[in-house]
Amino acid sequence: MAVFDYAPAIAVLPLAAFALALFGGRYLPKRGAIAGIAATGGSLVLSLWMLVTIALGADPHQQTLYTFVAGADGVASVDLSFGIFIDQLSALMLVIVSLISLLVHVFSLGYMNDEGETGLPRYYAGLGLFTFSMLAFVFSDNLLMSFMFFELVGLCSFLLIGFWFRDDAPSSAAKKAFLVTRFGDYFFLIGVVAVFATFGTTAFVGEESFIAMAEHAMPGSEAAVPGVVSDWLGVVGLSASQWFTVVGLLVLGGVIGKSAQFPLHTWLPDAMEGPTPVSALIHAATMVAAGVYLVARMYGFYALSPTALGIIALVGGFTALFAATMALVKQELKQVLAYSTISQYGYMMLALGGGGYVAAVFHLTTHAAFKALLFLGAGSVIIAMHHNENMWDMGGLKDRMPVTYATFLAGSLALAGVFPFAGFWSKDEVLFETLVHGLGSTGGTLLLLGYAFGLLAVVFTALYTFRMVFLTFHGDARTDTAEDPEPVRWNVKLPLAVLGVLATVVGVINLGAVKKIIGESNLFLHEWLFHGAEGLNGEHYEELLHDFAGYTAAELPGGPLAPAAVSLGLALVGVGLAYRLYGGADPDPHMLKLGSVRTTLMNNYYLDEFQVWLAMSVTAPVARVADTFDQGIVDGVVNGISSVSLLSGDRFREIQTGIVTNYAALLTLGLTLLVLVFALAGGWF
Amino acid sequence: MVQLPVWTAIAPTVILALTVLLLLVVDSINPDEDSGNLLAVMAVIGTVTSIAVTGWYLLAGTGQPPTDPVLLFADAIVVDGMSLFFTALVGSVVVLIVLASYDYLADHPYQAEYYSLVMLAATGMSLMASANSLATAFVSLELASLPSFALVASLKHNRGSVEAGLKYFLIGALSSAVFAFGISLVFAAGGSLGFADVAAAAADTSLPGVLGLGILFVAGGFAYKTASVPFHFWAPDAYEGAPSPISAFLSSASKAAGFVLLFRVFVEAFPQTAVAGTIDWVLAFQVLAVVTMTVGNFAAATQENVKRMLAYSSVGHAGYVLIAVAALTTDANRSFVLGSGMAHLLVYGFMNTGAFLFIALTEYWDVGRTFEDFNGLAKQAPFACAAMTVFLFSLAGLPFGGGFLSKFYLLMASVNGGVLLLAVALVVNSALSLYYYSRVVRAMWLEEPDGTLEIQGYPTGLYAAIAVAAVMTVLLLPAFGPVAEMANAAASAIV
Amino acid sequence: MAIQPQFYLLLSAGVFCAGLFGVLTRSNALMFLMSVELMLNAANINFVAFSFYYGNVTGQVFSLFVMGLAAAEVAVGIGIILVLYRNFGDIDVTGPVTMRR
Amino acid sequence: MVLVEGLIGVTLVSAFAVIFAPDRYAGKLATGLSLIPLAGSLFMYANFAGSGNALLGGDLAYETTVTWFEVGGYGLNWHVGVDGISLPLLVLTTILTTLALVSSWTPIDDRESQFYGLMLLLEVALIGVFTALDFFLWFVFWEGVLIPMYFLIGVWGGPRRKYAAIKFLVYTNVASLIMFIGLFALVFGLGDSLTSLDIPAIAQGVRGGELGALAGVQPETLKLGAFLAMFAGFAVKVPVVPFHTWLPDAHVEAPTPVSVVLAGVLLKMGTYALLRFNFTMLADVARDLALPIAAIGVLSVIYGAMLALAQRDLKRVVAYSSISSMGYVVLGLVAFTPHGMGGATFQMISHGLISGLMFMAVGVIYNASHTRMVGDMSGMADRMPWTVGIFVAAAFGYMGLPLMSGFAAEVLVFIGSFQSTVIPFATVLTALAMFGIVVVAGYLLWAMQRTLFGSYSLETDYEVGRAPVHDVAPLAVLLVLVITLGVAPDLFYAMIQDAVDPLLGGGV
Repeated sequence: MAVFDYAPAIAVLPLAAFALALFGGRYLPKRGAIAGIAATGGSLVLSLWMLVTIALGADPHQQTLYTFVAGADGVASVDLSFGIFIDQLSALMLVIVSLISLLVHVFSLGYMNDEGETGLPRYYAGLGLFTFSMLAFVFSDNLLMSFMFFELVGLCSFLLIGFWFRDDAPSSAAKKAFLVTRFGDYFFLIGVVAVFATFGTTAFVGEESFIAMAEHAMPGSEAAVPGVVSDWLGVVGLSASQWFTVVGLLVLGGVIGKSAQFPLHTWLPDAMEGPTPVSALIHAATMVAAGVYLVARMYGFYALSPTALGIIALVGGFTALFAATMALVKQELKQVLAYSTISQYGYMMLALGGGGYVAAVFHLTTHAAFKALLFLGAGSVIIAMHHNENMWDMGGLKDRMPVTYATFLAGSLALAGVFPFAGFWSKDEVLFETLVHGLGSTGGTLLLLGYAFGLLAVVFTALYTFRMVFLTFHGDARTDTAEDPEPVRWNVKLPLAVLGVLATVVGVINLGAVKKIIGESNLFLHEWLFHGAEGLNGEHYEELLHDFAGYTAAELPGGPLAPAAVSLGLALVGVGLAYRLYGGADPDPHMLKLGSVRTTLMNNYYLDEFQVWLAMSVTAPVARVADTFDQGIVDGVVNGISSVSLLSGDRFREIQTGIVTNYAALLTLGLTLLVLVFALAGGWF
Repeated sequence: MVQLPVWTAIAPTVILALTVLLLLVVDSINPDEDSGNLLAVMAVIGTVTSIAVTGWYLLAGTGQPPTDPVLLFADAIVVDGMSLFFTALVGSVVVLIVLASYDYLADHPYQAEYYSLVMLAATGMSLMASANSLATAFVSLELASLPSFALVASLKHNRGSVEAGLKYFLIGALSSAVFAFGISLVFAAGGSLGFADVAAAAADTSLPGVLGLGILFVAGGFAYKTASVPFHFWAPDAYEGAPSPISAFLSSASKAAGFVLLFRVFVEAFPQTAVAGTIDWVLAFQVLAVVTMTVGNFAAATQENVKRMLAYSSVGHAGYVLIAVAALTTDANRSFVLGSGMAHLLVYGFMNTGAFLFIALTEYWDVGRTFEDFNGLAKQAPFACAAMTVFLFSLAGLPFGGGFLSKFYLLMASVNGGVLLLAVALVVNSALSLYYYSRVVRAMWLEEPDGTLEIQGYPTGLYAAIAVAAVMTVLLLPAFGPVAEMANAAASAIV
Repeated sequence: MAIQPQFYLLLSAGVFCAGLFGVLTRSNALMFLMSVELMLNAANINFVAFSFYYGNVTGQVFSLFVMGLAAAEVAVGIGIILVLYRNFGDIDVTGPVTMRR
Repeated sequence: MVLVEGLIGVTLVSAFAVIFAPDRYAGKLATGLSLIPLAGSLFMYANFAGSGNALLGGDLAYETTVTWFEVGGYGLNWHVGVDGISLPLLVLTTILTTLALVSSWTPIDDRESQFYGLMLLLEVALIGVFTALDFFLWFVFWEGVLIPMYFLIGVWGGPRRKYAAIKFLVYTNVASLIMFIGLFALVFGLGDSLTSLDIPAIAQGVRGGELGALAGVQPETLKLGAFLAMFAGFAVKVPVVPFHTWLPDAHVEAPTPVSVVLAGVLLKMGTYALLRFNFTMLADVARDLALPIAAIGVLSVIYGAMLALAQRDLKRVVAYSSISSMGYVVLGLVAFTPHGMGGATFQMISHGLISGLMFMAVGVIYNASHTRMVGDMSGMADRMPWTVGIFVAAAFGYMGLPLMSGFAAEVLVFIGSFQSTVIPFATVLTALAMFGIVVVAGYLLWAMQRTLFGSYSLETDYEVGRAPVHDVAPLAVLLVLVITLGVAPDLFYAMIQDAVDPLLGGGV
C-alpha cells in the first residue's frame, strides 16, 4: 500500500516545522508561521488521503516503524517500538487534529504576529511540536508509544501555556497543567507497565495485541487463555476480570488527568493563561482530546470490565454537570469556555462508559469543530477588546464584528445542543446511548445516574452559553473599548468561517436521532466505525460489551426521537432562561443573587484551594520535616560519630600527663593487668 | 664463584660497626675541625655499602630457603631472609636520616658523636634482626637503645630535647629491667636462652607460671621498643622533643627492629604449640593491637602540633603491625599474616621517615609546629608539600603509595586470621587517621597563608632525603609485589 | 641440700618489686636510676640461681652482661641528668612537663 | 590489544603535563588532551566485539592480563578488559570529563594547572575503575578516585568546602574498608581453590559453590556477612538512604565541573560495584534479600525526592534528586529480570548524562547570577534564553520525558521490577517507586518557575547577559546525547542486555 508509506510524514512534517522554527525562526517569513502552516497543511492533505483511502475500502494499516529497544535473543524480554496504525478511528482523528492545527496556525498570524508579540519562533516551534506529538499519539500502534507521546503533549502544553513566561500567572499555570496531568500519568504509567507485565506486549492491533489477549483470557471466552497472562495472574493472585479492571482504572488515571475530568480538572481553567489559539488547540484537538481518544483506542479492553465502564460513565456524567455549574458564574469569556470544555469532555466519557463508542467519537468530532470555533471567536473578541476578557466590559459587539458574531453564534448553538447544529446530534446520541444501556443492562444504575447528571447539565450548558453570547455581543456597549473595538483581519475571519460552517453542518455524519427516518445505513459515522480493523471496531465492541460487561440496549417505544425531544427541550429552556436574564440592553448580574452558592462556584468548589492545601500545607511541611530529620538525625548521626570520636580522642590525650612517674605507674598497671588476666586464664597459681 | 667464609654472613652489621669506629677515629684525629661534610659522607657510604651487601645476600639467597639459615657464634646469631630484610630496612632509613641531618645539624657541635651514635644504634638494630638467642636479643636491644637516649637529648640547650631524652631514658631503663627480668624468668623455666632451646624446653617445663610471666615481661620489653601500649608513654613526648631526624629514626627503624625481634622471639622461642598450656599470646597481642591502634589514633586526632600528631600516629601504626602477630591464629596462613607486618614496616620506614623529615624541613625554616603554621605552605614549597601529601595519604592508606597496599595487606591478614575484631578496629582507626592526616594536607593546600612566612633556602640534603623517601613510597605501590613476596618468603622460613 | 628454686624466685620477685616501688615513688632522678638497678639485680639473682640449678653457665654469663649494661645505662643516664639539671635547674623527674597530652 | 592501557597511560601523562603547564594554557591544554581518551573510548565502542558478562566467562574486549605480583599464594594481576556493562560507563566517563573540562573554563580562575591536572587524574582513576578486573588493581583505582576529588572539592569549592571534602573523604573511605573486609571474607573462604584476586575468578568460585568455612564460620553465614559488608560499602558510594548525607554537602560545595563528574560518574561507581559484586558474585544472597534491598531502593527514591522538595539551593535540589534517581538503579538491579538489571545499568548512563547536564546548567546560571538560591533570582529566561531553554529540556529529561534517555531507563526499570518474581510485592513496591516521577516533576517545576520564569529580578551590580558559547556548548552536546539515547537506547542497551543476561540464570 503505497499510500500508507507516507503516513509517518503526517507527524514528521510538523516536527520539521518545529525544528525549523526553533533554530531558524528568526530568519523565516512570519517567524516560522508559514513553515507551520505548510507543514500542518501537508499533514491535513495526507490525513485526508488516508481517510479517503480507507473510505474506498482499503484495510487498516499497521506497521512497525522503529524498534528502539530490541529484546535480547533468548531472553524473555520484550521489544519496545514505534509503529503506526491507521484505521477508521485514527484516520478520522488525524484529520481533525491536522485541520484544527492548520486553522490555529492561520489564526495565530492575526493573534500573535499582528499583535507584535516577541518570541514567535518559540511559539511556532511549540505549536509544531504540539501537533507532532498529538498526531504521533493518534496513530500509535501500541500503548507505550501512546504514553510517550501523551507525555510529550503534556510538555508542549507546558511550553505553550507558559509562553508568556515573564508574567507569573502563565508560568504558574503551565506548571500546574503539567503537574496535575503528570499525577494522572503516574497511574497511566503503572498501567502501561502492568500491561507489559501481564501480556508481554502493548500492541493495540492483531491477535497478539494485549486487547485481544485480554479478551481471550476472560472466563467465558472461547479462545485459549494465553500462557503469559495466566502465569501473571497467578503471580498477582487476581482473576482476569479483577486484574483487567485494575489495569483499566490505572490507565484511566492518565485519561482523567489529560481530559480534565473530576478531580484532576483544575489545571484546565488556569491554562487559559496561554495564548488563545493555544487554548483552541488544547481544548479542541490535542491535549484534552487525547484522554478520550485513548479510551476509544483501547475500548476493547475497557469493554471487558463493567466496573471500569461504570466508573468512567459516572465520572463523565458528574464532571459534565459539575463543570457546567461553575461555568454559570464566570465573568471572563475564556473561563466560561474552559469550564464548558471540561463539561463536554464529561459527556464523551459518559458516552464511553455508557457503551456509546460511536457517540463518544461523534461528540469528539463535533466538539472539536465548535469548541475550536468558540475559542478562536473568543480570540477575535479579545483582539478587539485589547486583551480584556471580562464579559461585563463588553456588550453590543454583534454589530461591530458581524463575522465573529455570526460564527460565534453558530458555535454557541452547537454547544448548547440546539437543533440542527452539530452539537445537538452528538450530545443527543451520547445521552441516548447512555439511557438505553442504563435501562437495558443489569446493574445499569450507575449509567442512569450519569444520564441524569448529563440531562441536567444540558440546561446549564445552554444557560451559560447564551449568557456568554448575550453579555458579549448583545445589549449596549458597556465600555469605551467595546464601543470602538479593534478590527480583525482575514487571517482571523477565515478560520472562523471554516469552523462556523463545520459547526453547523458536521452533525450530518451521524443523524442518530432520526435514524428511524433516514435509515441506519445512512448513519455514516456509525457505519464507518463499525467497519474497522479486526477486533477493533464498533461491532466487535458491542459484542464484547454484551458478553463481558452485560450491556444490553433497551428498546424504547418511541425510538430515539423522544429522548432527543427531551434534551432539545431542556436546551431551549436554558436558552430562554438566558434570554430572560441577560437578553436586555443593560443586563443585571443576576448570578449575584445566588450569594454564597455563587462564591462557591466562583471558587470552583474550593478544589483548587484543596489542591494547593495538599501541596503547601501537607506535602511541603512533610518535606520540611523530612529535611529536618535528614539534617538532624541522619546527618546528625554521622556528625555525631565524628564528634564523639574527636571527643574521646581528647580523653585519650588526658592519659598522657607529661609526668614520667605517672607513665611508669600506668605502665606497671598495664603490665599487672595483663599478668593478672593471663595468670587467671592460664591457671598459673 | 668464591665461597665466602661463613662468618661473612653477618657482614652488613659488621660494616655498620666498622663505620662507627671509622667515624670515631676521624673525629679523634681531627676533633675541632668542622667536618660535618666528611662525616656525613662517610656515614652514608658505610650504610650504603651495608645495604648493598644485604641486597646482594638477599638476591643470592644467603640463609634463605632452600638453604638453611646461617647460624653463627654458637647459634647466638642467625642470618636469614628476615634478618636481611630488616637490615636493609634499617639501613635505608639511616641513609635518609644521615642525608637529612647534614642540613639539620649545619650549625651543630659534636657532629661526629651524633653520626657515630646513629651508626651505633643502627648496628644494634641490625643485630636485633639477627638475634637468635635471648642473650643476643637483650644485648643488641640495649645497643640500639643507649645511643638513642643520647641522640634524643642531643640538642643540649633545647629543653624539649632534654625532657624527651629524660623520659625516653627513664622509661627505657625501666623497660629494660622488665625485659631482663622476663628473660631471667624464661631462663628459670627452661634453663636456656637460645630460641630453639627455649622452645624445646618450654613444651615440658615444670614451671609454666614462671614461663608465662616471663613471656609477658619479655613482651613488655618489646612493647617498649615498638612503642606499643602500655609501654608507649615515652613515645609521643620523645618523638616530639627529639630532633626530627632522630624522631624519624626512632619511629621507623627502631620500631622495625623491635618488631623483628618480637616476631622472631614469639614465633621461634615461644611457638603456640609449645606454650599452648601456658599462655595464649595471640590473644594478648590481639588486645594490645586493638588498644594500641586505638590509643594512638584517637589521641592523634585532636592534636594541635603536627609533630606530636605524627608521634601518636606512630603509636597507632605499631598497633597495626601488631596485627601480624595478633592474627597469627592456628587457622591462618601464617607466613601470609606475618609477612603483612613485615611489608608494612618496610613501607612505613619510608613514608613515616619522610613525614618526619618534612617536619625537620619546617623546623629548618622555622615555620612553627602547629597545623595553623602550615597554612598555605604549598604555595611556597609545592614540591616538599607534594611529597608530604604523598607520605600522609600513604600513611592513611590511600593509593598514593605503598602504604595503601600494606595497610590492606594487614586488613587481609586480619580477615585471614579470622579475627574480625582486628579488622573492625583497623577500619575505625584507619578512618580516623585519614581525618587527622588530611588535616595537614588541608592546612598545606586548602588554607590560605597568613602572609608572614618567608622561606629561606631549600636545603639540598633534606630535600634529597625527602625526595628519595617520596619516590620510594610511590614506587612501593607498583613494586609492592617483590617486597611482599620477600616478606612472605622470609616469614615462611621461620613460622 | 640445695635450696628450692621457688625461694630464689620469691627473693628475686621481692627485689624486683622493691625496685619497682622505688621507681614509682621516687622523683629524684638518681633514686630512680638506683631503683632500676635493683630491678636488674632481681634478674641477676634468677640468672645465677637457675644457672646453678640447671648446671650450665649461660645464666651466669648473662648476669655479667646485665651488669655491664647497667653500668653503661648509668653512664648515659648521668649524662642526661646533667643536661637536665642544666636546663631545668633540678633533677626532679616529675619536673619537666612541657610536653603533655 | 593495549587500548585500555593506552587510555590510562595517555591520560596519566596528560595529567602531569597539565600540572606543569602554565595556568593560562592549562584549561585548553587539558581539554585538548582529554580528546585523546575520548576518541580512544569511542574507537573502543565502535570496534567493540565482546559478548557476555565479564565476570561470568564472557568474551572480553580489549583484555590484557599481566601478572603484577604474587603474595600469600594469590596472584595479583594487571587484568583489564571491558564488557557490555563497563564499556558504556567508560564512554560516559570520557565524554563527561571532556565536557566538564570545557565547562571549567569560566568558573575556575585560580591554580588552573593544578585543577585541570587533578581532573585528568580523576579520569585516570575512573577509567581504571570501570576496566580493571583484578580486585586489587580495581581497588587501587577505586580508592584513587578519592584523592583528586578531595582536592577538587577542598581547594576550589564553596564556603564550607573543607567540611564537605573531609566528610566525603572519610565517609567513603570507611565504606571502602568495610567492603574490603567483606570481599576478603569470600576470598579466604574460597581457600586454595583461588589462586589470584581476579574478580571473575572470585565470582565464579563463589557462584560455583566452592566457598568453604572461614574461621569456623559456615559458608552460608559467610556469604551473608560478605554481602552485607559489601552492600554497606557500596551503598555509601551510590548513595543509598541512609548513607547519603555526604552527597549534598559535597555537591553544594564542589565547583560545577566537579559536581558534574561527581554526579555523573562517581555515583555510578557505587552501582557498578553493586552490580559486579553483590548482584553477580552473591546473586543468591541478593535474591534472598530482595525485599529489604528493594525497599531501600524505594525508600531512596521517595525520601530523596521529598528532601529535594524542601531545598532552596538549586544544586541541593539536583543533589537530592540524584539520590532519588539512584534508588531506581537499586530497585532495577535487585529485580533480576532482563529489563530490570539492564534498565538499571542504562539508568546509570542516562542519569550520568542528565545529572551532569543539570549541574552544568545550574553552573552556567550561577556563573552569571552568582547565586543558586531559589528566591534570590527570577526570570532568568529573560536574560539567558538558550541556557534556560536547555535547562528546561534537561529538567524534563530528569522528569523522565519520553524520547529522552531518562524515560527509556526508568520505564525499563519499572517494567523489569514490576514483573520481578524475585522481589516480594514487586508490583506494589514498583508502583510506590514510580511515584517519584510525580515528585521530581513537582520540585523541578517549582524551582524552574521561581528562578527561570516570572519577571526578571536579580540583585547584581553588573549586567547579566548571555553565557559565552563555551559554557553553553557542553550543555548542548549533552542534551543531544540525552535525546539520542532516548530515541535510540539500543546504542548502549543492546550490549548491556547482552552482558546482563548471564546474570539472570544460576550457576557460574
